[in-house]
Amino acid sequence: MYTEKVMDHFMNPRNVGEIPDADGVGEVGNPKCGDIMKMFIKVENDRIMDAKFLTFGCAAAIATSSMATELIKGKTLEEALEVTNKTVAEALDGLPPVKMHCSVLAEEALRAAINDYRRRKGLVTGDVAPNKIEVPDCKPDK
Amino acid sequence: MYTEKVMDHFMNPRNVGEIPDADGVGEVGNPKCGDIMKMFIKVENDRIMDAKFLTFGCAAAIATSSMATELIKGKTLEEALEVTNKTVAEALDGLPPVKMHCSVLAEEALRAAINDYRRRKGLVTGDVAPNKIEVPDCKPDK
Amino acid sequence: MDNAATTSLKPEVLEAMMPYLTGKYGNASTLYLEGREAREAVEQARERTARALGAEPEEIYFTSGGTEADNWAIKGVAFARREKGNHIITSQIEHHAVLHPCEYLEKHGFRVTYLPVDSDGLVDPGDVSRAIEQDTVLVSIMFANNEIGTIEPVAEIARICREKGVLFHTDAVQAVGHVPVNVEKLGVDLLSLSAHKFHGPKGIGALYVRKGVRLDPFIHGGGQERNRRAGTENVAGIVGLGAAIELASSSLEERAARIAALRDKLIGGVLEKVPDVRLNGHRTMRLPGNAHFCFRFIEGESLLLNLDVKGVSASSGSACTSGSLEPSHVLLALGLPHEMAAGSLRLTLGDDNTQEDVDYVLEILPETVNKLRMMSPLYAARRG
Amino acid sequence: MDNAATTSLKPEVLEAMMPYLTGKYGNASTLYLEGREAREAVEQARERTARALGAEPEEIYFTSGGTEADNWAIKGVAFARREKGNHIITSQIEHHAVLHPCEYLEKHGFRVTYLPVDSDGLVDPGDVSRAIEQDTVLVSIMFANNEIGTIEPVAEIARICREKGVLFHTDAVQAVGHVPVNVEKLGVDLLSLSAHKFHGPKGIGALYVRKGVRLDPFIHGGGQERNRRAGTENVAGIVGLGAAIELASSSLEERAARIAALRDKLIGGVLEKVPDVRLNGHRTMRLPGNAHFCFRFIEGESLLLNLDVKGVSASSGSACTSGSLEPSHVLLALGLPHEMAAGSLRLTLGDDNTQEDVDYVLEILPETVNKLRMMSPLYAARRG
Ligand SMILES: Cc1ncc(COP(=O)(O)O)c(C=O)c1O
Ligand SMILES: Cc1ncc(COP(=O)(O)O)c(C=O)c1O
Repeated sequence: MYTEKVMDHFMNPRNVGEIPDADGVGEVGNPKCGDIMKMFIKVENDRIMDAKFLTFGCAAAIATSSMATELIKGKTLEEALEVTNKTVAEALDGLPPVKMHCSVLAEEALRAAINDYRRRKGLVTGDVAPNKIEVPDCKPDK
Repeated sequence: MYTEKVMDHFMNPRNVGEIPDADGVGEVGNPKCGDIMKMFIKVENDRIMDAKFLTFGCAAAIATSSMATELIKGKTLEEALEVTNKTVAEALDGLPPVKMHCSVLAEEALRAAINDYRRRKGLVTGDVAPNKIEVPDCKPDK
Repeated sequence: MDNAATTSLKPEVLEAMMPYLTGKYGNASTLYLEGREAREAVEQARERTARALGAEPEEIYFTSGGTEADNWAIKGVAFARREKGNHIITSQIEHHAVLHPCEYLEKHGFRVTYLPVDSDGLVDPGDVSRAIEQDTVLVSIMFANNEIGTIEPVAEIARICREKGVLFHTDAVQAVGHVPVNVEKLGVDLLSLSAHKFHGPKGIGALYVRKGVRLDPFIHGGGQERNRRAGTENVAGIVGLGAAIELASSSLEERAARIAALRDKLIGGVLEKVPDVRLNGHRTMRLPGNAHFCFRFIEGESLLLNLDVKGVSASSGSACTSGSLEPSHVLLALGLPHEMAAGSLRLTLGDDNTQEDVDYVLEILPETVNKLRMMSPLYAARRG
Repeated sequence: MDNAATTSLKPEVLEAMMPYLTGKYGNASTLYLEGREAREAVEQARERTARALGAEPEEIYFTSGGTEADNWAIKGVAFARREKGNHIITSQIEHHAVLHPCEYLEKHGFRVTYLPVDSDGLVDPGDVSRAIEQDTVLVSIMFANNEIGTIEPVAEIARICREKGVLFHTDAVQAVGHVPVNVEKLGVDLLSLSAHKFHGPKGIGALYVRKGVRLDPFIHGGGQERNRRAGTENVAGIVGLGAAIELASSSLEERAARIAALRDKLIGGVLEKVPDVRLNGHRTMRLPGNAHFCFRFIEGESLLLNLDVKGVSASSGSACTSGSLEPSHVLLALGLPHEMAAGSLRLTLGDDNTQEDVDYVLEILPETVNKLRMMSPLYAARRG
């Protein structure tokens, strides 16, 4: 059901943990849906120098969190915003259709963290880009 | 499904045929029901000296015809009238439940033949005991 | 010679099933290793089945047999389209697995038209066209009849239904594995099949449901078969179905031609050697293996049992009703009188049958018929 | 350790089935030799099943599994007794094979009461009694729950139903072969079972129907199963069911006691070694093999898959819904919050499990739980 890459990132997730002095923190999901993802980023000169995550969720949620943090490390914020759920899923050699929504979660967490950073910097207002997004539909896409 | 005795009387039926100068002939059944039995008896001094049958029907119908003719040969008419469908079925070591109605047919054919004999002798009137009985319900007893 | 009732499991099929009867016993709906192995085996069988029918794998749903597939197709479409209409069209010669669900629906407020057939057992596509009304939601006409072997003009009926916007189901239980069946070429919307009719295991079948066709689930419960047919998958059975349909599809045409030649020899021989006999079913539009006769003046079960003692398996009426005295509804629909319908015999040839088998039947059948006729009061009356 | 999802086919059972997968391939409804052999095998299996349940052979009907048996019992009784009433009572923790047929009936004009359970998953017989109304036609309460293992007070509920003249069905799919089940002592009217839960084959089950209980057929067609369940009999499957139920019934109590001791060790060990854990299901009124926990702060699938990699099969929620994110309806019915229900793990022990298996789980489970907790934002938040 899961690719080898997914299993690898699930069993040996990269970048697990919190960044206490993070520059941006994004949290998405809802425990009712079985998934919560929290992403921490450290930003220097508009570039993501470090990223960590905490995830409550299934194997796909953990693997996509791990892969997403790997993908954005070293990227500028602009570049990081181009990382979509598809990019993450592809980097994992694919996800089962019923698990595709988990990769959306990773994309949302990433955006939320970047928005949080921008909000802290006064680049956007809190209303426009909350750092906590409740993913509305948590049913598998079937 | 059938006992050895049934199979024997079915594969090697005794007393098949017509008695051209029969003293009594009984015919029962209905081709719509899949069974017709015709029984011929030769009577001397109230005793059945010979019996033959023709049967259109299933294995059970043929075997009960065969057994019924065997059972009545040599019996007085009174004794023959005591031969019931149960007697015939038991003599065959039993019949499957869905085939019990075939043994009723044999009993009816025998009675019809005896009645025919008595009618010819003027002992009963045709109305009371027809020699041709249409068995009304030809469905298996299930 | 009763291959239409059931067939032997091919050794290759059993071999394919064995792993799922021994080590690989996982539940195909669980996540861990054994479960995934089982799931992959089920999906492979689905692909094989789809390929054999010219369908997509997502259009194949496994069931517990042909009967369940027929029940599901008919009740499932009827209840799903109830608001559109409550009229169903079928034929008088369908298998009970179609007729009885239709009768059940009649008790639940549906109207069913049972189309007649001609003396060869053919449904007239014109009759189908004329019977379709505003409120018709389903037409179900069998691909090939299980008793008399007649193959119905299914493609033409499917075309008519498509034009009129009515769903079309065909019970292809007797056809699949014996004659080419391609759902695209036929244009059918739903199709039933059963593995034990083509050397697969008993108790497993499938329903083809064209993409986009709505039907209610029939067996409700867990989410198996993409939420359309609940119940822990019969993995070994499904794998057996997949292996059997693949085997049956390979060199189908040559095999069918060989069997049809045997059948023609059998039919020709019986018609030549036995007087007062009727061939039932269409002379050429019939299943390659099917030979079906009515022998006048005698009754089928006694003929059957005589043949059995001599080593020939056969059937009288349909297998399901043997042992009952009701004459076959199929033979009555052909217009045969009861006593003639009672004297029916079906011989169905399969891959295992040879020229010698046919010769043997042609040797013993005439004398057996004659023996029973000599006991028959109807025959005596006829001789006068 | 997922014996509740399915079990391996016992070699003795496969051996009993083999003749019907090879030489003896007859259709049990045909008259000739192979057919009669098949019929006898089916009837012997029926007798074995009846004996195991304390029933009469005529009260046993074979189906394609537990799901079909549940569907048939519920829809069959509901439609047969419709003129008497349209109210059905069941519980919130039934298997989907019971719940979904009930929901289907609601769409067809029936009223269904879904009784709550206490925090151990027990149905209160008093609730059943109070819920029965003038128009109640059926009560269906499961014998033992497939997730949390709780055994319901079925005998008491059956007594209440009998007194009030309402039919009582129990889904005993998880119980048969694992704890003694006697339909006479219980006083139930209908009972479902499934072979693959007690080392029999998949795709075969049975419904016990007490003599005199009227229910509509569910799968209509040929006259099989005394006109109550159509379809060519899955002879090998039926024989397998018969062999498996006979095996499972022998020394049932000793085997259950051994497994219950392992279970108690497992439960005790987990509760001792892992903080923030809840045992689900009743402490003593539970299936011998069932251990079911909720681990706070983590999610079940990821726990399950970690264990799988380490060689331990388990289940989270019920097997049918694994892979979906909906939390189990059973755990929600116990009153657990969603995020707690998400962290569930079911370990089910069977004949093949040993002390060593339990020790191994007790060794790896605590560290696996801990690893996942270290990744969990909920756990981080709780540590503050
Ligand atoms: C035409 C036809 N339809 C349906 C069935 C029922 O299939 P199954 O026996 O697999 O239930 C049969 C055979 O029994 C059949 O010949
Ligand atoms: C309690 C219960 N009922 C019904 C079923 C369904 O049985 P089957 O899988 O044989 O259809 C199961 C298992 O899947 C079960 O555990």
